[in-house]
Amino acid sequence: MSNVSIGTGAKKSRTLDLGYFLGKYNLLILLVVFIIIASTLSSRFFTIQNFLNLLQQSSVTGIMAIGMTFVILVAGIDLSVGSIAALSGMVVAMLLAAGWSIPLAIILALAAGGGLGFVSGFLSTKFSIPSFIATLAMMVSARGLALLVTNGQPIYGLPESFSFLGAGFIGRVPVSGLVWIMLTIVAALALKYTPYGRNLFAVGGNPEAAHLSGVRVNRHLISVFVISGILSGLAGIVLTSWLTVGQPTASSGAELNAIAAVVLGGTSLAGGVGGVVGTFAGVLLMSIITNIFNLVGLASYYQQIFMGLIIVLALILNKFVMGENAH
Amino acid sequence: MSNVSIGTGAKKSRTLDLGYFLGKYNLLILLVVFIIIASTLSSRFFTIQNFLNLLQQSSVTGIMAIGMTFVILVAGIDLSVGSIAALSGMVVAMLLAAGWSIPLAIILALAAGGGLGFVSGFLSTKFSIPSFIATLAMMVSARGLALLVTNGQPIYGLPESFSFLGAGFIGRVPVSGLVWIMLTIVAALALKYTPYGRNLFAVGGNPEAAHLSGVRVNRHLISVFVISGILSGLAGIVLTSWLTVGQPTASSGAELNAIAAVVLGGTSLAGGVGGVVGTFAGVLLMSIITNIFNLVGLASYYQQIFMGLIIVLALILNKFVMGENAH
Amino acid sequence: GAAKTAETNAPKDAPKQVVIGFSQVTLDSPFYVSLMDAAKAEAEAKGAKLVYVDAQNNIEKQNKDIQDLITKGINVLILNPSNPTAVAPSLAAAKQANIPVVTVDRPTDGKVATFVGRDNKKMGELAGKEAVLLLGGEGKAKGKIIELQGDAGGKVMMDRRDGFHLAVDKEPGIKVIQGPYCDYTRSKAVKAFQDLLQANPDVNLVYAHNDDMSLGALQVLEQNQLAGKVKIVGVDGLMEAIKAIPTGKYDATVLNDPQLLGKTVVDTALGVLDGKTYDAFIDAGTTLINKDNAAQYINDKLTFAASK
Amino acid sequence: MGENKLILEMRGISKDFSGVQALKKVNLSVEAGEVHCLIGANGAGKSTLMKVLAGVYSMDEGEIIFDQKQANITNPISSNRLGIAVIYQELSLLPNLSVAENIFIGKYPRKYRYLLDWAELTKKSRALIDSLGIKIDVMEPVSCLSIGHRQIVELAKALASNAKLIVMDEPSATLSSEEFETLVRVIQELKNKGISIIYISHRLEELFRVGDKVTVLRDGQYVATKQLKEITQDQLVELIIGHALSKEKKPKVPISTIEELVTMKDIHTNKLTSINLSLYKGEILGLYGLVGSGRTEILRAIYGADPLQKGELYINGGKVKFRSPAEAMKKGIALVPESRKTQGLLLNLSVWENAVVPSLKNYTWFGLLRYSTMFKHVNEQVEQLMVVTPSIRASVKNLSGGNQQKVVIAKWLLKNSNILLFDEPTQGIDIGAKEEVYKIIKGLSDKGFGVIVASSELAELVQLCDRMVVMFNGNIAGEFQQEDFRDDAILHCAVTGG
Ligand SMILES: Nc1ncnc2c1ncn2[C@@H]1O[C@H](COP(=O)(O)OP(=O)(O)OP(=O)(O)O)[C@@H](O)[C@H]1O
Ligand SMILES: Nc1ncnc2c1ncn2[C@@H]1O[C@H](COP(=O)(O)OP(=O)(O)OP(=O)(O)O)[C@@H](O)[C@H]1O
Ligand SMILES: [Mg+2]
Ligand SMILES: [Mg+2]
Repeated sequence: MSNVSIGTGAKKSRTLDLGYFLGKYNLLILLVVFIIIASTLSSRFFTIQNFLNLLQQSSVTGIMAIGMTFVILVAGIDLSVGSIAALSGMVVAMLLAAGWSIPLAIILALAAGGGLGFVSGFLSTKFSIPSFIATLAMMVSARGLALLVTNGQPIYGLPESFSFLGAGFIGRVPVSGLVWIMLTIVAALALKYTPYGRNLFAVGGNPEAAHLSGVRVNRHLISVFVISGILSGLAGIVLTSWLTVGQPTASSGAELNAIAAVVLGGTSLAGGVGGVVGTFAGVLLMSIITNIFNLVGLASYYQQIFMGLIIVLALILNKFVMGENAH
Repeated sequence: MSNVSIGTGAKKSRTLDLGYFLGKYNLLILLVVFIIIASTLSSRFFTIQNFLNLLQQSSVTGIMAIGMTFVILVAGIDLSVGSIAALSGMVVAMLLAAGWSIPLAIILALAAGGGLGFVSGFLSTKFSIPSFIATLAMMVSARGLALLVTNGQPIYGLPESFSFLGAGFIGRVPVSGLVWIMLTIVAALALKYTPYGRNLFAVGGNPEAAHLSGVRVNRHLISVFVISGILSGLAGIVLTSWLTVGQPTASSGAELNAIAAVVLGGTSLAGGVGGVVGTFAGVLLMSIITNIFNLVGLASYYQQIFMGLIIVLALILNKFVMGENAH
Repeated sequence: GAAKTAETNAPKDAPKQVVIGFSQVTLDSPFYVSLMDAAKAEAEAKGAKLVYVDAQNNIEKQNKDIQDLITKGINVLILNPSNPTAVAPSLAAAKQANIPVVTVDRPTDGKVATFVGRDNKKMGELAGKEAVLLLGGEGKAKGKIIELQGDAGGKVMMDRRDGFHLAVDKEPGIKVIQGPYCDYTRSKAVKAFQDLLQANPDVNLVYAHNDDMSLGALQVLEQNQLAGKVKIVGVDGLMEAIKAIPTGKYDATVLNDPQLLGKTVVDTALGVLDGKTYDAFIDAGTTLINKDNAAQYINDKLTFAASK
Repeated sequence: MGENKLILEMRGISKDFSGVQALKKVNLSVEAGEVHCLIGANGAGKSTLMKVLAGVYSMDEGEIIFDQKQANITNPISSNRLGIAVIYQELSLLPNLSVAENIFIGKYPRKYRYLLDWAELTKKSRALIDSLGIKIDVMEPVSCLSIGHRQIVELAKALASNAKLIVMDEPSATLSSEEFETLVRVIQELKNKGISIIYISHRLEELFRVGDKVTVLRDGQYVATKQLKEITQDQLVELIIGHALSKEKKPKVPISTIEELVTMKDIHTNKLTSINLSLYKGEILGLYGLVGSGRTEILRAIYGADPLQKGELYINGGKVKFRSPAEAMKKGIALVPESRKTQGLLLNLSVWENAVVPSLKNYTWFGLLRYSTMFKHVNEQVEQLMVVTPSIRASVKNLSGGNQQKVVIAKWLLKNSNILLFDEPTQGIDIGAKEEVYKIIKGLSDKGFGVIVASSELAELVQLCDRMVVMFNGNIAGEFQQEDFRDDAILHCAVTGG
């Protein structure tokens, strides 16, 4: 998918093939650079097991980040993903603990996520409240709700078989990682090969023009929040399954990680430009950074300091490779 | 000052005086409504002492929110205010604990805040990194730095006289509240009566057009981050003075409160429209909500749930009063 | 098992040094920082290497961190879990890698070698009993208590709350107003207590789930010229609080010495590696600090009082 | 034509924007297969009427009969279904999407019901673009196209909708003369197919070339409908502005070539090669050329908006090196940019806020702004330029296109610059205001200021300028003195490069 600004600045597409290629895949290049650096820093980094671990570790943020990509593509933002994930995690855990069947519990938890996403989307669209604020309110309220449903207590005693989703393996490959990869592929294809996907780019690029061109802008806007809600719900379910406990405080702060990953992946906060493949790479990049910090044993405060620096650095390199820093 | 878009939709100013007035002061009206509701809910609400408490409680967020208003006016956002406040608080506490004089310590702490603001502004402007991400990175890094400087330990033993700023009173009026009010007035006048202030509206409205009209856009963009950094630093200093301890974890999450208050106050996240008087009212509104929850003893989870709801409700009422919900 | 892992994990040329992995719930709090520092010092003294990771209060990150620690190669894991159950994946991974686990400060639900910690419920109860005493003694106690709570949904918060109520709820003359969650931070406690005091000017005693919040309440009381008139009880044994006891502005706190925890857990972890067996719970002990014994705990170099 | 059946009848349409009566009981009837022109001064209500037709605005009263049936138009989708396609004055393309997607947005070819058929999409859009005789890669994003080509894409988009009625709101404002010829040819072809067109433009000659009938609006009211064959341009002007217009050519005043305000010596930029050019005191210099020939770049180079790669720039005889427009402005240079929406205006701000941006510093007193003088001056400018606005506090985004352009000009008149660079200054301005702008420009030159006007309208330059420079491919291809102004020679120079 077009994970970077399609040809912004590329005037004569022919003569710029190399630049275009670099622009399109610069994050992958950056990823390779990081992997090489990481490999030299720790001999334990470049092992199959570590990559499989990375896949599992990234999957929860990764699934959220797919939905976040959709929202950011239409120039919105969703701060409520972490809270919705926690709430959906609580719902699935409560239903399972109450003896419901796994598929039913999962479906209801997803519906809860989608429902809350709908509320944010509806409020922000119909009352033209900026999505930043609508989802900020949802973030606060949904977290309160997640705490309220069990009075702040975690929920234990989930069935063994439920843990397959988050902690299971097919061969050596983590199931959650596979789910993440498959969802990324599906989302990438949907963005490229369905009218719905193309319309999202239109709405993100210029909602007014999209409206005049007969795109039902409001529906598309609301839909991305529903998608983000459902995927956050799924992320929460996967997390609950992995941790074998439903925790109302789970995933707090996850929204900022997801947003950073989406932006690192080349999706523009201004909307209309980007894609989920870039997001996939962005999430991996962030995981690799923490992973290598942990492997080389960099102390925690330095981790934070460098995390910020590296995000900025990666973005600057992005621009640099794309030759866009000239403005 | 113009806390809502001057004359949006107002064509014949004569016939629309009432609507215009409501539009301009709708937040004040909302504030009055809230105060009336609060007064009926708790007899302790409408007392001078409680209002003075509110003033003191709001001042730290309020000072930050002034800087945030400047940033949002130019269509930026500053997620680093809480971390910068914490870092400046640590700096002032460390210098005081090391025996420096109070004015010098304060000046250096403010400079630290301004310096970090400059870095965010510079990065986001020169490398056209969205300010959301540049300041997100700063938020993470500055927090790491605040923790690092004293290895995560708070700093005790500040001189008695230092507490005047945050905990002192002139008559019954809290000094910190006075500082907040005075800064709001100065900022409001600067926005209205200086070319610099008007230029911020231009830069926020359309940076390209401002550039072609001879406004030095980049300088203005960087300057608001410096201002926000300095004011965040001051907020951190006031907080440290109030709590009589320098805490590296102080003010975490403060950025979201500040942003919510600014938006409640009628400043548009899209830039170019708004002002600090609205922000003042927005901060007060948020404080009143928590205050009344605490006074009536509403359980904490419900506080969270209602907080989100009320923010959204207030914004919807805002739009409704302004007759803008049509679109 | 353990010995084999140590062999494969230790670099070949270096002398065989034991590597202790420590997954700390957060390093944002002075308590856990002090615990970590003590653990580091003890490990160094015993010639072991300690590598630590900071979960930043995030259970997801904690599980990732531990996975990374195992990848990195450690001989024994010290774990302060952010949630007792949700570290199950890590416990499973450690078990698979034959790495023994010792938990510290907070227990886990899954089976581990041992848990070095304290009984927070007991600490809450100690605070509660002292509160009853301060308000007139068993059976006669009368008054209004404002309780400032820790973090929403936290295990420690619940224990300190429940323990406290075990003692005070028996007293018919005592009424407890439960305040909002202040996340163990002073700034939130100050704001909340200002409001609560406004609503309850007749308060007689403040109990907060840690001393930092209690000190926030003290700040407000001083501002209202009520310091010394309203009793204050906290938990943790923060040196700043203990120093306030002799002045009469602060009444009691419950010792929660992080240094001892840190030292003990490293010793225990090394013991586990040596094949020693321990009880499931090693109690690091606690005690009430009030005006009777405050003087002997005061030590300007420490952030938290050390156990005697 | 004769008695063709009516494709569209709009009866008694009124529209009020919270106090501004944009349309008052307006009637409009369009026959099948005719080109119906719609004209009126800026703010007369043309675009509003068309937006009511398109379903962008809901009307307050009136009825629309389309294709003999009562039409209930509530949004752009419903008008589209009826067979109405609109090319809006403010282009409605999506810069980040490809040309092909833009053409078929909202009606993508599908396969397997849910999937977008990229192959079909590319094929169909390529065929459409080819039929328009324009070389554009349909997979290229629209952001890479020139304004003129974007207009052509808009046209293709309207064609792709198989509409029975196509509304074109000032399609020619940004077209070059060849592109305009394409437009004329397409309109003819559509007409032959029986498709009706509503054509809006301020360029009267155009109406006589493409139109059959014309309906005139004034102040939101219907004035008249005439057969274009039956009236003259002057009669039409009278209908539009209510009185006759006196056109005068700039009288020949010898320009002294002693004082050079601007001197470019061997200037190179991204788009320009080796430009040598002088502007004299009191002179109006015209810049003509095809789209992309580099007129805008010359103005931007003088204004410090584009970096110079090579060469020297002198202002008032002194050598300068501008790093930003702010520095050029300090030397008394002003630029009215070509795209008012993206470069000229702060859309969300009010008229006065827009007008004072460059001149704020002139109104300070010990660093503080004096609002009374500032408002007085703004009001004077607004009156002088006859900007139709309820007050200077109104938001510029609610002004009609032409009035917005006047606000941009007002901003530089307030600033009192002595070197003025106008890029397409009368784009979208009505005939009355145009004369007003010409008068203003001439007045400036009489005061001894230097003016450069870049324009695609040759007639405008001929009427206005003392001297004309023709650009070709980033180079100066020729220079004409006023006495040598001959359309054919100038055009030849612009097309062939000399
Ligand atoms: N959305 C709106 N809100 C308020 N007023 C509007 C709005 N749109 C148009 N108007 C007003 O309605 C009147 C008619 O505007 P319209 O755009 O239809 O003029 P026009 O004839 O197309 O002019 P131009 O030739 O300049 O494009 C103007 O006075 C304009 O200010
Ligand atoms: N902002 C822009 N984005 C993309 N292309 C541009 C932009 N500005 C100019 N161009 C392109 O650069 C080329 C030179 O443009 P320039 O504006 O100098 O031409 P011009 O002679 O002024 O003609 P006109 O103004 O009529 O388009 C044109 O092909 C134009 O489309
Ligand atoms: Mg118009
Ligand atoms: Mg041009």
